[in-house]
Amino acid sequence: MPIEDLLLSGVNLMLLGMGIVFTFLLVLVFAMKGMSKLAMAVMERQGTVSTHASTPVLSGQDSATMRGDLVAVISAAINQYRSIRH
Amino acid sequence: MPIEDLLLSGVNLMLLGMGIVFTFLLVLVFAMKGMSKLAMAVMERQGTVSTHASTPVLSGQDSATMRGDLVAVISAAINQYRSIRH
Amino acid sequence: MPIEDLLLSGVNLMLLGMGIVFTFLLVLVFAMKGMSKLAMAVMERQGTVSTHASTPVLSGQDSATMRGDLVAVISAAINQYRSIRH
Amino acid sequence: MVEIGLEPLWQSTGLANLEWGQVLMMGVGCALIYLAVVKKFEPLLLLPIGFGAILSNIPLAGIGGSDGLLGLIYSVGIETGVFPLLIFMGVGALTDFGALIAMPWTLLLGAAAQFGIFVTLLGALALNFVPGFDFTLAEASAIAIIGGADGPTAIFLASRLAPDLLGAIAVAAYSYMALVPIIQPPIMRLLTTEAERNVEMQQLRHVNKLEKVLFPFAVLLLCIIFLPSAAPLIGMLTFGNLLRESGVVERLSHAAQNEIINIVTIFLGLAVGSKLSADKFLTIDTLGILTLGAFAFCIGTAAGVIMGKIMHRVTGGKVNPLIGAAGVSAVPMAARVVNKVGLETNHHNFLLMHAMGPNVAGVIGSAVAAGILLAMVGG
Amino acid sequence: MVEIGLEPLWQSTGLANLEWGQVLMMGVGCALIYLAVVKKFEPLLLLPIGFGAILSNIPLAGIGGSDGLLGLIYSVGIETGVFPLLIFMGVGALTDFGALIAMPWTLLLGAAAQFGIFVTLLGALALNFVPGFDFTLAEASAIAIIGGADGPTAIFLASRLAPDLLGAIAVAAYSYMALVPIIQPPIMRLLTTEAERNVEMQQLRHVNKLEKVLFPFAVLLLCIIFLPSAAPLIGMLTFGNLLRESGVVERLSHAAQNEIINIVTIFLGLAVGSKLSADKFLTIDTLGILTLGAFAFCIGTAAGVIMGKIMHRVTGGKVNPLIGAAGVSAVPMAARVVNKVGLETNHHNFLLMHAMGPNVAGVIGSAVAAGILLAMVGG
Amino acid sequence: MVEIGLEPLWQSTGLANLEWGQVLMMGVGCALIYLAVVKKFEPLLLLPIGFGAILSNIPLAGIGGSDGLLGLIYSVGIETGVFPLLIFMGVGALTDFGALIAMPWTLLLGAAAQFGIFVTLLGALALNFVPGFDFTLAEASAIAIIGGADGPTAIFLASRLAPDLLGAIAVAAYSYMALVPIIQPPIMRLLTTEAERNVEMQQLRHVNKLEKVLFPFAVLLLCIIFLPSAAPLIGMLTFGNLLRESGVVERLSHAAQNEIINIVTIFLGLAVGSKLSADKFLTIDTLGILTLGAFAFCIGTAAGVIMGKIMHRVTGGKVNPLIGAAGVSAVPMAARVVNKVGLETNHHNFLLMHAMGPNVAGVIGSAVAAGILLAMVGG
Ligand code: NA
Ligand code: NA
Ligand code: NA
Repeated sequence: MPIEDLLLSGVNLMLLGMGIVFTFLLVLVFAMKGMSKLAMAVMERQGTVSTHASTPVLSGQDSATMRGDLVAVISAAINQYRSIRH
Repeated sequence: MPIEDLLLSGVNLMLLGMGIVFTFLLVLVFAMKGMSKLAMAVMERQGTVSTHASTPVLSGQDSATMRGDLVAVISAAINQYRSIRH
Repeated sequence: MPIEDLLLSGVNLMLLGMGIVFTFLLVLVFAMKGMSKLAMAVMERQGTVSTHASTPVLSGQDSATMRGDLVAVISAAINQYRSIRH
Repeated sequence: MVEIGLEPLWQSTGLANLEWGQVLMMGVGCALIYLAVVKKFEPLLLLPIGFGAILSNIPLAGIGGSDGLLGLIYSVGIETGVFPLLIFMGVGALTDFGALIAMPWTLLLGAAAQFGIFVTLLGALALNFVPGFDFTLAEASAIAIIGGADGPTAIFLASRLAPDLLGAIAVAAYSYMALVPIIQPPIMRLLTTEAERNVEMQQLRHVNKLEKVLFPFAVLLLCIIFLPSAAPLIGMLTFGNLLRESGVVERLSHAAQNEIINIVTIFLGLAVGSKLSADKFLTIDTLGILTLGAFAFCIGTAAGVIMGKIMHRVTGGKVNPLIGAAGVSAVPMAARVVNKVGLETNHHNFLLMHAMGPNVAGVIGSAVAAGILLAMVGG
Repeated sequence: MVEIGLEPLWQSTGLANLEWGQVLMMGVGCALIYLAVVKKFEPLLLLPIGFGAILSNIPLAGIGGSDGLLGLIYSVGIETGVFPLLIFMGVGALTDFGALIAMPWTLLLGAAAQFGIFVTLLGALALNFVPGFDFTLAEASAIAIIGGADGPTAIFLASRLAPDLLGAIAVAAYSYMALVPIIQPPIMRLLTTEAERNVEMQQLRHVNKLEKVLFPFAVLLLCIIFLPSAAPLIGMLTFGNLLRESGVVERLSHAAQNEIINIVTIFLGLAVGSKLSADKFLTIDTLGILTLGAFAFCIGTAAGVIMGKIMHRVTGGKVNPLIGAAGVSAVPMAARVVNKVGLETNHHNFLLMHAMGPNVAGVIGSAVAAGILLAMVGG
Repeated sequence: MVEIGLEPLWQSTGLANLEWGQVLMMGVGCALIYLAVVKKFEPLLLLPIGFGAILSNIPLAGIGGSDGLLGLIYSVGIETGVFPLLIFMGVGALTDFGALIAMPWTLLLGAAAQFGIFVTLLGALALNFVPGFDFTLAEASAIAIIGGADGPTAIFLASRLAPDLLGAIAVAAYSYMALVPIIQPPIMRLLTTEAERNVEMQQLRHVNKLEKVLFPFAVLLLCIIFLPSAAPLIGMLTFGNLLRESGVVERLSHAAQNEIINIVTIFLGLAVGSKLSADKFLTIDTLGILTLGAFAFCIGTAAGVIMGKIMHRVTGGKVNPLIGAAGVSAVPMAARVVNKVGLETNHHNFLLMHAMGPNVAGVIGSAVAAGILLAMVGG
C-alpha cells in the first residue's frame, strides 16, 4: 500500500478513534452521574431501613424470599431464552 | 437405553453406593480407633523416654542407626521386588 | 562402548572438569577482588558527593542527562550493530 | 487502503452483535454477583463465577473461547482436574480433623448424609419421564453429587462425567451450600423431638498430635485398598492435612492454605463462569438441576438426622441427633446451623464442636461417593 | 570413547560463540538495570526486562529459545495475552477510583490525552517516507499505544499486532513512563498561565461504598455495548476493582494485589526481556520507536492540558488545567508531577487528589483506545 | 442397562489390583515421610516426595500418569526444567553472599569440594564392572551430581541427562544432604589436627551494598564468557540475588523468597515423587546410586578439608581447615556442622560466618560442575 493511502487510513483511524474515545468517556460521565444518584438514593433509603444488607448470617425470611428470587430469575431467563429461540 | 433400565441401574448404583460408603466409613471408624490407641500408647512411652523425636538437630548415634535404616529399608525393598519379579 | 573406554572418558572429564571448576572460581576470586576495589572507590567518592543516587524522585537536571544517555546508548548500539552486519 | 468506515465500526460494537441469550446470561451473572456481595452467598466463588459469566458472554470478545483468557484457564485448570484437586489440598490444610478423631462414630453420620446423592441420582433418572429431559447415567451422577454439598468435588466430578452441565452444577452446588441456613432448620425441627434437640453432649476428649498425623494415612490407606478411584480427591485432601499436622513444613502449609487456594479460587471461579453460556445454561436441564439440587440437600439432611436419631437410641441418649444434619458437609456452615438450632431449644447447649465431626466426615463421605460414581459410571 | 578434548571445550565457551549483537544487547540490558536500580526508573519492570535481555542473549544457552525458560514463559504468558490481563486485574484491585467518581467530568481529560496515541500513529506512518522505515498499519498502531503511558496495555496490544516490535515497545513505554517527571513539566508550564496554575480546586465530595461497587459495572457495561474488543482489558480491570470494592472477598483481593501481580510481574519482565534480541531490537525501527514514544508523551500531555484549559473556561475557572496532564495515565507518577508543578506556583495548592481522577481516567482511556485499534486494525 | 455388579466392583478395588512393587514403593514413600517428619530430614522436600511416591503408586488411579495430576505437574515443571530454575531464583533471593564477598579466596574451597562429583562419576563408571550395572556416561554424570549436595541442581541435571534415574537421584541427594551432620564430622576430625581445628579466624570485614549488587553480575559475566551451559542455573541464581540486593524491587524479592519458592517446592516434591515407580526405583541401579551418593559426600568433604589445610599452610595459619568441609554446599547445614565441630575443640571459636563463604561458594561450584557435565556429556 502506498504511504499516502496508509496515511489516509491513519487520519481516518485518528478521527474515528478520538471520536469513539470521547463518545465513550462522555457517555461514561453521564452513566456515572446516573449511577451516583442511584447509589446515593439507595444508601439513603437503606440508612433509614438500617444496615440490613450487611448482616453476615442470613435471617430466615430474607433468604427464603431470595431463594425464591434465584430460582425465579433463572427460570424466567430460561423461559425467555427458549421462547425466543424456538 | 429405556428409562426403566436406567432407573434399574440407578437403584443398583444406589444400593452398591450406599453400601460402599457405609462400609468404607465403618471400617474407617475401626481404623481410627486402632490408630488412636496406637498413638496414645506411643505418646505415653515417648512421654517417659522424653520428647526425643522433636529435637531439630540429629544426635550422632540416633541418626547413624537411622541411616542404616534408610539404606536397609530400600535395599530390602529392592531385593524383595527383584525376587518376586524374576 | 567398553567399560575401559568409558573410564578413560571419565578420567578425561574429571581432569577437564576440575580444571574448569578451579579456573572458573579462581578467575572469580580475582574478579571479585577487582569488583570490591571498584565498589569501595565508588562508594567513597559518592560518600563525599552525598547520597545523591538514592533520591527516589528524579531531579530535573540529573534525569535529563540520563535520558540523553539512554537514547545515546541505544543509538550507539544500533549503529555499531548495523555497521558490523552490513 | 484499509477500509475504516462507519459500517465496520457499527459491526464491531456489542450492540450490533448482542444476542438475547447473552443478555440473559449476563443477567444471571449479575444475579450471582448480587447474591455474593449483598447476601454473602459463598462470595469467594459466586463472585468470580458471576463475573466470569458476564465476561464470557460478551459478543466478539471471545474471552471464554479456546483462545480467550477464561477459555485458556478452563482448559488448563478444570478440564485437567488440577484446580479442584488443589482446592482440596487447601481444604485439607485448612481443616482440623480433631473433632472427628475424638468421635470416630460420627463418620456414620457423614455416611448417611450421602444418601442425598444417590436418591438424587434416581431422581435425575426419573426426571427422564418428563418430556424434555434426557439425562444419561453419567449426567445423572454428576447432578447427584450436588447432594455432596462440596464445591470442588462437584466440579471435579462434573468435569469428568458431564462437562456440558458443569456450569449449572457448580452454580447449584454453591448456591445451595449458601442456602443451608434456610434449607436445613425446618427439616431438623420436623424430624426431631424437643427432648432429642435438648441433649447436651459430653465434652470432646483431647486429641494428641500423633493421632492427627496418623489420621490422613488411615484415610488414605482405606482409599487405596477399597476405592482407588477416589484417590485423587482423598489423596490431595490428606496431603494438605499432613502438611498442616506434620508441623515440620510450616512454609508449605501456609502456601497451601493461602497463596495456592486463593489464586486457584479466582481462576476456578472465572473458568466455571465461562461455562455459563446461553446454549448450555439456559436449558430445561438447568431447571431440573436446580430442583434436584434442592431435593438432594433436603434428603441428605434428613438422612443425616435420622442416622443421628438411630445413634441417639443406640448410645442410650448420648448423641444429639441434630448433629447428623452436619453430615452433608458444607463446612463450616452446616455445623453452625446445627449449633444455632440447638441453641434455640437449650440456651446453654453449644453443639458446634460436636457438629464439626460429622461435618468434616461429610467431606470424606462425598469424596468417597464421588469415587464410587467415577468407578461405576466413569469407565 | 566420547571425545572430550580442548577443541570441543573451547567451542563450548561463550567467548568462542559471542556475537557482537549479543554483546550490545547485554549492554542494553545492563543499561536498563542501571536505570532501574540507580535511577529508580520503573524498577519493578525494567530490572526483570534488563536481566531477561542479558539471559536471552547468552550464546549456546538458548534461554530465550522455544525450549528455554524465558521462551517457555513468553509463549505461555505473553503470546496468549494472559500476563498483561492478570496485571490489569491487579491494577484494578490496587486502584481506588473514588477521585474519578467524585469528578466524572475529568474523564474527558483522560479522553483528550489519548490524542497522543493517534497522532503518533500518524507519525509512525509518516516515518515511512524516511528510507529504512516500513511500518504497517498494525505496527504503527502498536507503536502508537506507547502514548497510552500504560505498560500492560502496550504489551497486550503489541503481542497481538506486532510481536516483533514488542521488546522495543515495552522498553519505550516503561522508560518514558519513568521519564514523565522530565517530559511533562516544561509542556505544562508552556501551555498554562500562572493564573491558571494558581487555581485551587474545591475539596472532593465523599464517595460512598455503593458507588464504588457500581462503578466497575458502569464501565464494563459501556465497554460491552460500544467496544467489546476492549473487553479483555476493561473486563479484568473492573473484575480486579470489584474484588477490591465488594468487601466480601478479602482473600481474593489480597491475592490479586500481591501474590498474583508480583509473580506475574517477574515473569512478564523476564519474558519481555527475552524479546530483546539483537536482530529484532538493534534495528532502525527501534530508534523510530524511541523517538515516536517521546513524541507521543509530549502530544498526550499537551492535549490533556489543553482540554484542561477548555474545562477551566467552561467551568468559570474552577478547574486547574494542570490536572489535564495526568490524563496520560502513568499512574501515579503523572498525578505526582501535577502536584509538584502546582506547588511551584502556589505553595498551598495540593492537586494530588484532583489529579488522580484524570490519572485513572487515562487508564480507562488508553484501554478504550487499545480496543479501537484492535477492532479496526487487528482483524 | 449398564452392568453394575459385584465382579466389576471388586475389579475396581485397590486390593484386586495392587502389585507388590507398588506396595513396596508406598513403603519407601512412608519411610521418606517418616524421615521428614520424625527425624526432620529436609522435610520441605522429602515429605512431598514421599507423599508423591504413595499417590503415584496407587493402582487404577493413574495420578502419576500422563493425564494424572502429578504426571501433568511433572511434564510442565520438571521435564521443562522450569521448577528447579525457579527454586534457584528463590535460593538466590534468600542467600546473602556477604561472607563470600568478604573472603573471595574461600571460593577455592567450594571448588575443591566438587572433586566429590568427578570421583563419583568415575566410581559410577567403574561400577559397570559389577554385573547388573550398565551406566552410560550421561547416567554416571547425573549420579555424580549428587556430590554437589544441591537438590535443584541435581534435579535439573538428572531431568536432562537421565530422567529414568531422577527419582533415585533426588531421593539420594536430599537424604544425604540431611545426613551431612553424620557423614561429615568423622572425616573432618580424621583429616585435621587439634591445632588446626583450634584456629580462630579474624572477623569478617564489612561488605558494602554496591559490592553485593555487583557480585551477581561478576558471577554471571564469568559464566557467560566461560561456561554458557551453566547459564540457566547461574542466571536464575544471580537474578534472584539481584532482586534481593538491588533494594528497589522489594515486592518481587519477597515473592521469589516466599510465594514462588513455596508453591514450586510443593509441586516439585510431588512431581519428583511421581517418578518413584517400582520398575524405575526398585532396581539394582538405585542401590548403586545410594552407595555412590554416600561416597560422593565423603570425597567432597575430604577434598574441601584438604584444600582447607593447603590454605591453612599458605596463609601461615590464618585459615581453619574445617571450613573447607562447608564447600560441598548443603546450605546451611554444612556450615552449621563446621561450627559445631569447631566448638568441640575450642568453646569460643564460632566459625559459622566463616563457613558461610565456602558454603555458598559450593552452590556456585556445583552449578559450574553441572554446566560442565551438560556441555561435555549433554550434547
Ligand atoms: Na458431603
Ligand atoms: Na493512558
Ligand atoms: Na556444591
